[in-house]
Amino acid sequence: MEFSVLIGGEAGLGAFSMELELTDILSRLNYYFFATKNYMSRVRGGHNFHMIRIADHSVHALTGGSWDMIVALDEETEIRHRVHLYDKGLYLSPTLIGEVAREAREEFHDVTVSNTILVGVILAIIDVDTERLAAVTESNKLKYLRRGFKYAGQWEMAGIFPIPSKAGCHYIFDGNKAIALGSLLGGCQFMAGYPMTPATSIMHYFATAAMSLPAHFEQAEDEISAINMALGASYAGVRSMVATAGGGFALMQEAVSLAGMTETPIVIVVGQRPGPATGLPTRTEQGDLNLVLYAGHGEFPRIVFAPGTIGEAIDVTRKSFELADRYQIPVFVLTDQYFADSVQLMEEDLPVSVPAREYGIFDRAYQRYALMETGISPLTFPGLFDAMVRVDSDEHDESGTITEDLDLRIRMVDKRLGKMTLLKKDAIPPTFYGDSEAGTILISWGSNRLIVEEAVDKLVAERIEASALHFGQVYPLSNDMIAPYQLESKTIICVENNGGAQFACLLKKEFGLHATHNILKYNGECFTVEEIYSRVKLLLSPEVEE
Amino acid sequence: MEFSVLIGGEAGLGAFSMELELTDILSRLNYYFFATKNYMSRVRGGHNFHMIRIADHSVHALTGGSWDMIVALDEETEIRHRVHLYDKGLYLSPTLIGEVAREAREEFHDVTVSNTILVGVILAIIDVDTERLAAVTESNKLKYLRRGFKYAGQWEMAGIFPIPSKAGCHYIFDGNKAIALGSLLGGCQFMAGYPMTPATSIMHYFATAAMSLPAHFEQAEDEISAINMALGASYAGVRSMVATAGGGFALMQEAVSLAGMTETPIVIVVGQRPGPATGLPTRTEQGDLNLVLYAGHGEFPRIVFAPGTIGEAIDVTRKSFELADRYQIPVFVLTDQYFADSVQLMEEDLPVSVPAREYGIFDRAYQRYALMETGISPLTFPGLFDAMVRVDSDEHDESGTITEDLDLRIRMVDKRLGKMTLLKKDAIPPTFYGDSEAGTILISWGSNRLIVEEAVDKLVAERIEASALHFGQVYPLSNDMIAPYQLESKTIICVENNGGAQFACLLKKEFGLHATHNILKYNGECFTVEEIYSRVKLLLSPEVEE
Amino acid sequence: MIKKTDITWCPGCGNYAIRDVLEKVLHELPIPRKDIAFTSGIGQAAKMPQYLEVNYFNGLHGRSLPLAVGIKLARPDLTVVSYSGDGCLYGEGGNHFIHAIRRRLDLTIITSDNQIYGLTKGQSSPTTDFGVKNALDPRGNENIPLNPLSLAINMGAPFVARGYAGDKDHLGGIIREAILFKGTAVVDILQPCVSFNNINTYQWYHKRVFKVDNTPADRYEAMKLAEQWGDKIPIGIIYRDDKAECRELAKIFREPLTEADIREHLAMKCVMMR
Amino acid sequence: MIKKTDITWCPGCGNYAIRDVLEKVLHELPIPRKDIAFTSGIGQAAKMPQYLEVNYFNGLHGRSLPLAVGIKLARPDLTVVSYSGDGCLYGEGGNHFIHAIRRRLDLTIITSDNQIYGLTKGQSSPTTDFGVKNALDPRGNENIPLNPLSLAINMGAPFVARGYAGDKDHLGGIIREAILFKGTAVVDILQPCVSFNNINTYQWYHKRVFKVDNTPADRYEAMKLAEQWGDKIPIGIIYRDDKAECRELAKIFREPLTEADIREHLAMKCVMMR
Ligand SMILES: Cc1ncc(C[n+]2csc(CCOP(=O)(O)OP(=O)(O)O)c2C)c(N)n1
Ligand SMILES: Cc1ncc(C[n+]2csc(CCOP(=O)(O)OP(=O)(O)O)c2C)c(N)n1
Ligand code: SF4
Ligand code: SF4
Ligand SMILES: [Mg+2]
Ligand SMILES: [Mg+2]
Repeated sequence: MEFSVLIGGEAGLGAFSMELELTDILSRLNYYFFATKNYMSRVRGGHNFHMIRIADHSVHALTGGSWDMIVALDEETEIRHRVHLYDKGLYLSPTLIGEVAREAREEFHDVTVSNTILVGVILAIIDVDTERLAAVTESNKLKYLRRGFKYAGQWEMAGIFPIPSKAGCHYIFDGNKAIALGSLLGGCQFMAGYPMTPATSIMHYFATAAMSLPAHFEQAEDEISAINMALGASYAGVRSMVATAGGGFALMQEAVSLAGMTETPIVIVVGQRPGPATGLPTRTEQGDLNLVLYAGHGEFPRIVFAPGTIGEAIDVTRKSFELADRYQIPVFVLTDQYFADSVQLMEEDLPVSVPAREYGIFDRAYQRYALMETGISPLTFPGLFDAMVRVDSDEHDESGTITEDLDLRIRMVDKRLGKMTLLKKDAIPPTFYGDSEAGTILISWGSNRLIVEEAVDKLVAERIEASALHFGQVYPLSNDMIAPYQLESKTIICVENNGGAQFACLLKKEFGLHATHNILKYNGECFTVEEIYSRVKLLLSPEVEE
Repeated sequence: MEFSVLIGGEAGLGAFSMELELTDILSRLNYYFFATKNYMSRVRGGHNFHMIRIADHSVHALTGGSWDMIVALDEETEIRHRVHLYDKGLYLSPTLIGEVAREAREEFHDVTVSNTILVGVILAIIDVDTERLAAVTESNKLKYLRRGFKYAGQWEMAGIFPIPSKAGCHYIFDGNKAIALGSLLGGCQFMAGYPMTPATSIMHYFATAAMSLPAHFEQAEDEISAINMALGASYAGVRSMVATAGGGFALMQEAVSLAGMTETPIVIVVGQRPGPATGLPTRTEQGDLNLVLYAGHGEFPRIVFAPGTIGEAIDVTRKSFELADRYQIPVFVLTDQYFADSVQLMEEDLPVSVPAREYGIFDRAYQRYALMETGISPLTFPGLFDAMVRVDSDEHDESGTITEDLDLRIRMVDKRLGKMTLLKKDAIPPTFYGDSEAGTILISWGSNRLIVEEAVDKLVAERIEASALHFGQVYPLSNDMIAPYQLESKTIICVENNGGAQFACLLKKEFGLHATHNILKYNGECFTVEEIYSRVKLLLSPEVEE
Repeated sequence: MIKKTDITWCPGCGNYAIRDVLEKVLHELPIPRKDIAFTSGIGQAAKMPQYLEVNYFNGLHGRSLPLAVGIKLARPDLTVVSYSGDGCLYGEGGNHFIHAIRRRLDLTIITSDNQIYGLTKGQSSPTTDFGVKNALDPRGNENIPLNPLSLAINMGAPFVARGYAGDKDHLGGIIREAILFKGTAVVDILQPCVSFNNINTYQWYHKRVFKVDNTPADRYEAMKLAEQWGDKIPIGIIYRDDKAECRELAKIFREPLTEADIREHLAMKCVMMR
Repeated sequence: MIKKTDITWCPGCGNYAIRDVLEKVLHELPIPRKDIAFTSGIGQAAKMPQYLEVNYFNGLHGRSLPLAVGIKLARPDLTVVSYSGDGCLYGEGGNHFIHAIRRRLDLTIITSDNQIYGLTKGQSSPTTDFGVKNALDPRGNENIPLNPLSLAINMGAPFVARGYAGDKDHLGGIIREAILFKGTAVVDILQPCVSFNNINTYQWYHKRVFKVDNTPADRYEAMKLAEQWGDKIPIGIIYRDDKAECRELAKIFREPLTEADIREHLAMKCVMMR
């Protein structure tokens, strides 16, 4: 059982706060739900819409297709979305909502409560028990919600899409919160940043958390400064991160190379949005994979994660700090606006332990870049022991002094690039979903995972053989990661939210693997289940050839 | 017939000026020669050396192996290089040179002329005719050179490596001069830059040229400013360029994406040096191919050239401005310190015509981003007609106004990415060298071309089947470019001056082509003919397996 | 041509008034629109050129000035105005701000200074007052606020003024003077942001702004005046030096390179040819 | 530990004298070497930390200050000094210079100011005098030279001084004061470059420098003094404000995050858990 509702209106009319109120109550009531938004790069006006899917089972994507209900706070919503209302769908028109607002002013002397009333209407439609509602809602709000129930009754909408609440107790996250919490769990105590959609809310979360935790957020004058500050803090002994979008990250590239050369641990979150340049600042895309894979001049190792679920986002971010430290490299978490702004239940367990950081004791003989058998030089920080920590962006000798000894250069390059072998061994394998015998496999990375998995369910339900493989780690890739899946013998469909099929290209480069088909989208919106399902169906129908 | 000489000494001792004097005279005398240098990142002291190869036939690479002569201006040169002196080679020791200096002071009351005297010694060794020498040399220098001839006589060195001068009249270039001249030939009138080795001398040349030509060089406060200035000038109607090294280019990435989005023509020269970070600032590497291929966030078309000869450098740079203009894209010229600093004859013809720039007449209805059937929007500049030129880094409509129309977004992406098809048709094919039946093919790009070709000659001379294919355009690649060479059926050896085999990876990604072997070098020095020859020989010997 | 309805600022935003003023000034100026080029960065303020009848290059956040410098160097015949926000110009673009002034070009640099990052929803900008709290400064802004006018005077700008969006006529006069001034003219406009800055509001400003009658001739006096903030905030031309010399620029656009140029050039570079 | 022979500066370079002074000052300071961290950018000056007995992070050209800021924020217990050249700090790194000062941290910022790009062989830096000719400025530098000290005072730096490599004792006193000063201390050192700057030589300076006896208490007076250049060049402490307050920093390094922290944090963020 499911119910899907779209709430639309220009920025400032309250669609966003309705989403927040609704999802807050849904989560208090232990509902399964998924909510995401589509908004413009402006503070007031324009056209934004919020999409909420409520179900009696776990949901983590937009279905696509038609809506069960549309709440049109303005005419624009009517014009754009009404055509997508399900035949028997419910529609709250701007006029009707105007009525509600008018009556709210009369009854409660406050027009702003009308949005809460509308939330009440929705809750009535899905047949929320009013007593349970009363138990979880602040009392001052309850009367407005109840007024909504009354409207629902009047309009004969109450209970017509009844959804039982079956989720149990869960954490609710959007992608950015998951990453921010993951960073704290990774022991990160320093973040520097410069605001940029869709990464800004990671900074907001971190800065707020830092008020009551031993952590510091510093707003930098630009992104170049942000990442260099983070490298300074990391050098000084504190686990550090930055978060930005593609454009801000483009500015950080030289410092990524600095991290590579100086072997300074750092975690870099890149929230993708449609480019090039300023592009569509508040929309989604997966167009910066290549940018991150090849960021920075010269050659050095890195890891790139691209989580697809809330639990995975927390996990890989947490792990990023461990790996950055262990291998003394930059580690990336690649996400996007869609994942950043989608609110969903976390179905995995939430880890709470913070790994203690260990470092040896060193004396004056310490050499930051000592060539060790393990391939990893010893890491320590200034001021702890007698060891002097000398770090250099030029090619350096073991002590960290500039060198132009070209034989030593070779050994230093070999040390740095040699880590790739270790990283490949440590790589997180992709997640397989479905029947391993299925002849078709949908490959995805990053935020598309759960959309693709639901599309697979839908295909399988129609007896179309399909399975899914999701890469939560996109670099480095090793043969071990794909060995179990006999990909050579399957129809491979790569699903990516970009125009260049960047991951498909990487698969070709790394494995010589050729995607049979690419499903691409680059209008700034996320995929829906329906979309992937129908495009796969079309591709697999016998008429289609590529 | 050949003669090779190494002149070494710490910075400031005059090895560099000896190279300059010697090559100047050699070129006046119509000698075939090739000169390159190996220097440290410091102004005085350290150890630099200059390598000059003089021949009776065209030469464009270092042979490698032993030297016919070593001029050791200091002990360090003796220690490092004497072991590489050919059995019967000539050696001028620091002591002997000290003698010369002492006598110079006595005889000419000027110790600094001793370097000119040593140049005279070298000229005597290769049996330069003193009358011809007199005809081409400034008279005030002649007496010092003659003194050198006298020494050569005394030391029984005169004429023992006689080389006839057979080159005829030629232009002499180093790689950077070729690029700078190419830019003028391409109609470039604006350059902005921030000094960075090995690109600085392009700016020096351009700034000097601009004193007497209608062109302007502006020194920027940083690289970000430099490229944005160039984009501003280009928008205003003047062909523009920037030149930098990998680290400076890393900072330009966001603006590369801006060029992609706004479709503003620009030519970007990237002179590679060993990274990551500051690395080895005055040495050579080909480590920034990936950086350039994937520079900038989001997706947009580009062209990347990597010339391998002086003529090619002039040609592709010139052409870059045409193509940047025609397709309204960023075009890259990828070079490196080795090519930048090597002095050689230009054997191709020097073009002198500058293509006239054409632009149509537009009225107020002009739309900068009009969607045309050709796939290319009309380009004009502010202030010429009534047309307003509106350029936007956000996604925009045809008029250049910010849009969030997501269907229009798709058409705009398709327009930009659609240019790739056109670019592939216009691609410059690679240069094949040798016997097309040869079972082994050496693939190179950029500055390695002529080293590889000479190595092929050497292999073929020993009846080892080998040929060479050089990519002067490395992106985009099209199947047409390689179709004639049946690469699948050959042993492919990719020769690159880096540790990551970046071009081999690109071949795999673009053509599914797998290099049989990679010959890589990443100690900061260029390849020598000998080195490639012997490594190929080893790889092809039956014992070796990969 | 530009419909009011397409303007994406919040109702009540100070930028509307500034836009009206700009349109009026441009209308009255003796310069054909086709010869006016605006550059801007990214932010609410940076959208300004989109809403005017001018040529524009709306570039990257922080980079409006290098674009303007490039345009001016290539085309001294164009009237070039860089327009952006306080975050864009003094934060991300700070380095270009100080160095563009040093170049002695005939440029106009205008800023909608709302003392906040508007488009990204309310973080501290370089001009945010000390102690102000917001999402990224939950404890309050710890930094010394940057005074753009004092800084501009310090760097050598010969024309420095402060305007106020709440006084259109006065602002119009300043912008007109700034554009007509031969040299780098810096105009910082106090622009109320009704959505994110609830401190520096119209009301707040109305009580505080006063018009400068006598522009100081002394740079140090001028910096002192520029730094006056709090109960009394001066608006008007804060510093003006009509004797400062502008850089002379080469004509390049109307004189494209020719084959003759190249031949002459190659002849001069004689050392290259043997 | 550091051999003189490994130093890669030219013989006669002003940096040698500065290095001697620094070693002496560090030797005399009551701070263990292990608690001193230098950052630097890239250039001749930026090599300085390599030749001292200190911890260092020799970073990217222009980026010594953000590194220093990051280190200080993470480790208030360390004495942090940013050391670089004029091109590095005021050119490529100009934005960090103006904004680092605004942060009110206890940092020392020292520059070897040779008024030239030394390592890249002699192009104009932001402090190069007007009209000076070189390879990239064949017609002569067209820009207004940047005065780092006046700029630092303008941005709010509470300790601003000029040293001279030709007067070691005097320089030592300044550097000592700067490092001990609680707050952002900016020291610009006149450093002759014997290879590329043949204008601002030892001789040239010897004739011009004079020691400041009375450090002005007034910011505007101080800027005026800082800008004095030509026949008379002041060296010494140009401005000093002992009352300026430094920012208070959280202890983070010695208090790593724990499971208890996280549990408490999760409990507070109650909205997330249902
Ligand atoms: C490189 C980069 N960093 C960050 C951003 C995100 N961003 C867009 S506008 C803005 C701040 C705008 O503030 P301001 O310049 O004061 O303009 P306002 O919106 O207040 O008018 C930021 C941080 C960006 N677009 N590019
Ligand atoms: C991003 C970047 N741009 C340019 C360079 C090249 N570069 C190295 S040192 C230097 C100038 C150094 O001048 P300054 O900072 O004054 O130091 P000095 O050598 O004069 O002591 C430049 C431009 C670089 N390393 N990195
Ligand atoms: S957020 Fe502020 S500056 Fe931006 S449009 Fe709204 S009121 Fe204006
Ligand atoms: S070039 Fe100048 S600054 Fe650099 S080491 Fe030599 S004298 Fe010193
Ligand atoms: Mg602002
Ligand atoms: Mg300098």
